[in-house]
Amino acid sequence: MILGASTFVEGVDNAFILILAFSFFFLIAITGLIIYFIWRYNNKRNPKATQIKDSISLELTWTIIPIFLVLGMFYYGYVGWIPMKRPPEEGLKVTANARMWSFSFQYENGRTSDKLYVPVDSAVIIRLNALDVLHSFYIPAFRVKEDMVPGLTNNRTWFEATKTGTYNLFCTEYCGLQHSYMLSEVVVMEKEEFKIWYEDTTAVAAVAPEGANMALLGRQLLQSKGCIACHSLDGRDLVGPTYKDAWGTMVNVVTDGQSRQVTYDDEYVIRSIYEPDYDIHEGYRPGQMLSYEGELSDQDIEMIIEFLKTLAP
Amino acid sequence: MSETNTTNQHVSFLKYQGKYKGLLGWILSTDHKRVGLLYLYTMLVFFSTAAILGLLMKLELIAPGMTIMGPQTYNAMFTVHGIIMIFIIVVPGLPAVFGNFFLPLMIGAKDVAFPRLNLLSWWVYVIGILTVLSSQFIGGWPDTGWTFYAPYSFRTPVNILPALFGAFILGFSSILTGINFIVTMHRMRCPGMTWFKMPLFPWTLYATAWIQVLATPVIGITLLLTVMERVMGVGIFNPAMGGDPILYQHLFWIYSHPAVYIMILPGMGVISEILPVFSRKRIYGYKAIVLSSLAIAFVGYFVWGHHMFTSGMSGRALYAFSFLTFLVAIPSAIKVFNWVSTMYKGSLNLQTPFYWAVSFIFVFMIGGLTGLVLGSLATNVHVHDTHFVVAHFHFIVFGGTGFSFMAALHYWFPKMFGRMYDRTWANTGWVIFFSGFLTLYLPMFYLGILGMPRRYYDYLPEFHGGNIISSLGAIAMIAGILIVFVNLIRSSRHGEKVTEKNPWGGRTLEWQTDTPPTLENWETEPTVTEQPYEYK
Amino acid sequence: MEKITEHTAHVHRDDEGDKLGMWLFIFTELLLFGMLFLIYAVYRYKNPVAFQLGGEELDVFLGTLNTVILLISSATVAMSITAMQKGEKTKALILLGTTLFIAVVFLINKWFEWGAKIDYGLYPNSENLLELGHGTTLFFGLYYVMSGIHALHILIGIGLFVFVYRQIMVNKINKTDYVWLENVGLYWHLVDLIWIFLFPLFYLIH
Amino acid sequence: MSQEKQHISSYTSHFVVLITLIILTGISVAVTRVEMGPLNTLVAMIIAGAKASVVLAWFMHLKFDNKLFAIFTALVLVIFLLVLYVTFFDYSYR
Ligand code: HEA
Ligand code: HEA
Ligand code: HEC
Ligand code: CUA
Ligand SMILES: [Cu+2]
Repeated sequence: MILGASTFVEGVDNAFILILAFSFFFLIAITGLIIYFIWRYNNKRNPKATQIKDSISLELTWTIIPIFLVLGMFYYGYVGWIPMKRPPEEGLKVTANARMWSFSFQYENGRTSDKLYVPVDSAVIIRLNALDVLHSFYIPAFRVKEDMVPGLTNNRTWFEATKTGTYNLFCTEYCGLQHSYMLSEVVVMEKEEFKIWYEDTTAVAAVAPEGANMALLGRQLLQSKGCIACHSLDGRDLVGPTYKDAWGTMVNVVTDGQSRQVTYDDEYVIRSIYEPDYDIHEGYRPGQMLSYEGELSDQDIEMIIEFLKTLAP
Repeated sequence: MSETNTTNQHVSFLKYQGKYKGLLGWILSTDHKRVGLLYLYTMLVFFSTAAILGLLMKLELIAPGMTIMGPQTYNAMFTVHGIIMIFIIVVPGLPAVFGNFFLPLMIGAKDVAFPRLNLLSWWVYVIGILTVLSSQFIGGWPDTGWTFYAPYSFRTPVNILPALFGAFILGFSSILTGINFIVTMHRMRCPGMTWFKMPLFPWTLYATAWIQVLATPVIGITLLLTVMERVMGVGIFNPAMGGDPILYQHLFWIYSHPAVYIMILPGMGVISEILPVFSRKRIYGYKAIVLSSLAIAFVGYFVWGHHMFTSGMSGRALYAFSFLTFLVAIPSAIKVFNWVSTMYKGSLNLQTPFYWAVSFIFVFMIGGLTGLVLGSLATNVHVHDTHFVVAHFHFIVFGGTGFSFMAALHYWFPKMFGRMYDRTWANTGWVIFFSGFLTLYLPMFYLGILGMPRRYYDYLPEFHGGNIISSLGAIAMIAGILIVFVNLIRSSRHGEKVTEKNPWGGRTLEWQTDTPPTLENWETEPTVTEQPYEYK
Repeated sequence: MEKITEHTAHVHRDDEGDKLGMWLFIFTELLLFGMLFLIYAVYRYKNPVAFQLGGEELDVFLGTLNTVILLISSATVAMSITAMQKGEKTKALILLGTTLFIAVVFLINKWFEWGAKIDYGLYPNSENLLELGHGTTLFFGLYYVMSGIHALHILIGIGLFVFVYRQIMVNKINKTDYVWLENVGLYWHLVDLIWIFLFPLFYLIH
Repeated sequence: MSQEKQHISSYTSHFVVLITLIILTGISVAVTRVEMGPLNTLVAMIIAGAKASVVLAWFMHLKFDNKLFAIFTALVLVIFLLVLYVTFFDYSYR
């Protein structure tokens, strides 16, 4: 049918084709009959209708045969689906975190990324974790979809990719303003290649490489952590205040119900990221931004601040 | 009944003068026929509004990126489109308009059982609509989708209280109509009309009314709890306080799945009326059709989980729901088979209502059969929450309920207004509408199979092709609907006059009274001796 | 000749039909509360311990008292119908008045019960409650919602009783035409019926 | 007009029903003092069910009215219980 690259594809597509075949059969047969009747029995050709008595046996026939047909469809759907619910014991374990409006993936060795990197031909078990509202984890090419429900801790799904390549990963549960931009990719790699990626410790290093451009890294962090879904870099007003021309200015905030003014400086940014609901930027709603405590280190925030400085007026 | 009086005889219900004149004479009238028309006019207004929102969405989707609006506007649009279409148009739809107008006529009664309650339910309906619309002025259009899923519905910065509360009020209107109809059918059938001599449209209204009575309170309490959650923070659906968002979905669909049968059953009733009349032949399988309506209403209560196959429910619940979903398809299949058999060896009178009726069967089959794809576990996982679902329900809600609505309008039009529409224009409108419809929604199935999620303001370039075709279809369809509506509206005032009682040669009671009917419907109370649809 | 200009096309009397209508309305109420019981069942199943502890916080004595008086009020309303059927108007009015009185007493009891809880800091979204954990939050959330909606029904019932009382006074409701009284009675029994389940679920089961 | 002959319940019968209900309430309160684990819930629900049936049959007159009302009430209860049952397909196996 369409691009398929996991072990589930066969079961799903078989059920699909079976049901579609039945459907087309009934659709074409019945539509054909209707058209034939219109042609054959219209009142010019057939001025006098013949009255026909009901027949119980006929009614029973077209009740019982469809029952068997739908039972068949049910069965195929069941068979194609059951493996999805039976993840193997062994496999690569990844936690997928979803928040408005970005995914991030966390591996067992601590490595995190905003794309899902997986090895080909091996099971990947994904723990689905939503931080704020419902999201859904959907990879069309793998025929995998499962909602990410806040508060539901043991929710998981799994798959085994069969072809290398890059595939789309969508959020399919409506989650607010940027729902349609909440997408990512799955990169399926050869096993060795994946191993190298997985053990590439430079990416998890707590210390930024010497001499790297801090501001540039900060910019990348904003991208990969999904900040720019809410904070624009060009002055547009999204869910949160823009970063453009913000650094160093005075901001009106509400703290504990009191209006006050603060300077947009290191302290303010750090607090805004760790305790977003402490100061509420006037005109914005509390509860939208979640704390990034534990997700962004002080070092990361330093980089972000370096970048914000470049946007100062 | 001493109330009958000579002065009102042979004065059509459209013309008679009561205590109030002009507009007041309508909005304060408890005459079931006037109430029906009030609903019709209200729906026309809001249907057009929501259809325009639909068109704007299609224009936005004609190309990736921003075309004519931003994401917040788009999200608000599908929400308002969905709320209006579901809660204001198709749920009350056929029962409120044609049920009110024709149920008493078809069972030989003078009015519904509680005429004042009936008028009240229209008023409640209008208040509900106004409440929903007031959200524009109190905190912006809602942006949660018509499903109001927790916990987004308590987190969205937009104030969705008016929308929730409005939908809650609309539920009352629906319940009142349901109660009224059930009592009417139990108590007011004319002499000789036993249950199995009742025509099929009233039968489907009966099944529908039961769903209205037994399912609507569920959405009522669910919406109310959501309101309380937002206002007071009781925590019942809020995961941060221990609540379970999946339970919200259970409750929502415990109502909303039976609600889809509220939408379609009366439509099926209309088709069962039209086919025998235009085939000059008794309906095939009268009892089977009756029983299948009741079966749909009953089994329909227990399949709600098929909207939640990927929600994180337990596996066992999933296959139980999938199984039941397949069972509920059987009664629909029985109906289709009986309808087609009714045409066999008939003498088909090819008129506009008949065209709408057969095209109903066609689009309903596509909608229903793709429902089977959705009901099967493996395939649902792939197409859930994609445009495949959007296509399924437009085919079946718009195709099913919408087409049967149009069929009903063209069928009963002469009886309601005492005038006939221009048949050539009516048929032209139908052709354009029908082809526009297919062009609009068929590509969506394909997009869904490719994996384009629904409620997406923007999409990846690979989905572009299907969207272009679909958007063009929307424009064609609007042209078709304009022709149809302009023709009907013009004809209701200037169309050729109809005075004969029975222009189509129907056998049911509404065709035995004056055209248009008088205030009390009958000069002498009718009696019934044979089955409906007994053509000789 | 009001009748000619009357807009109501046709008004006829059908007590049986009116009662059927009332029953259908009662079904909607049953399902409305039914769904609350469903929510209760689910959360109780998920948080058995917290729900038991929550139940112990509630005052069994007040609950039992309210149950008993509500039962008595149900009996008096039923008896007032009997009185009406027998044409004993004064008796009917006294019995109805008693019901009305009891309904008010029920609300007063509720007021004190809620007041004590609220003073204690146990109300939706209160800090005390949130500290007690998810299960307890849900228990009290449900407690307030369910007994609150029930109290709302009592309030509506009081309004209906006042209305019916007046109707009896002016003989609109009389020995031959008392379906309004019957229907209000049915409504009141429904309120009682729901309390019959609320009571053990919240106050008794530990 | 369409007024059919009505069954009139006597004051005594209402009184007896009331006493029954109060006794059942007493039993229900007393039984909770006995520790029976999960059975407590069951017993409490059975007693509540009994009370409810009494109210339905006598106070609400189902026993004497048109049988249709009783049938409908039963149907509604069946639907509710089935909905509850089906919901627990999810929660019991999650
Ligand atoms: C009028 C309204 C209506 C009706 C009647 C139906 C009818 C059916 N629906 Fe549909 N449905 C909706 C309105 C409706 N639906 C809406 C609005 C949504 C989306 C809600 C949202 O998320 O916003 C939805 C979503 C929806 C889903 C969830 C999709 C998802 O989100 O993942 C499913 C899944 O099972 C489903 C299934 C069915 C089935 C099996 C039927 C069956 O009843 C169909 C029966 C009909 C036939 C089968 C065709 C006729 C028969 C024949 C041609 C004979 C041959 C057939 C056989 C041998 C079986 N529907
Ligand atoms: C009756 C139901 C109904 C009808 C008729 C329509 C009509 C249309 N719908 Fe809608 N739609 C929904 C119900 C309906 N829709 C629902 C429930 C949703 C889901 C919302 C959500 O996700 O929350 C949805 C979502 C939805 C989306 C998906 C948004 C997304 O997920 O990204 C789109 C996309 O283009 C769309 C388009 C259209 C268009 C172009 C039309 C029309 O504009 C086409 C043109 C139609 C006409 C020109 C009029 C036809 C007239 C009649 C049939 C009879 C008149 C009847 C009376 C007067 C009572 N609709
Ligand atoms: C879901 C939307 C959302 C996301 C994602 C988000 N924020 Fe915010 N942010 C907000 C909102 C809304 C505010 C304003 C309300 C407030 O002050 O808490 C805000 C405020 C801020 C502020 C204070 C700025 C000001 O002008 O007052 C900073 C700094 C900030 N966010 C940084 C970040 C960083 C860094 C990230 C990513 C790691 C991020 N935000 C992700 C919504 C978001
Ligand atoms: Cu996340 Cu949609
Ligand atoms: Cu459904």
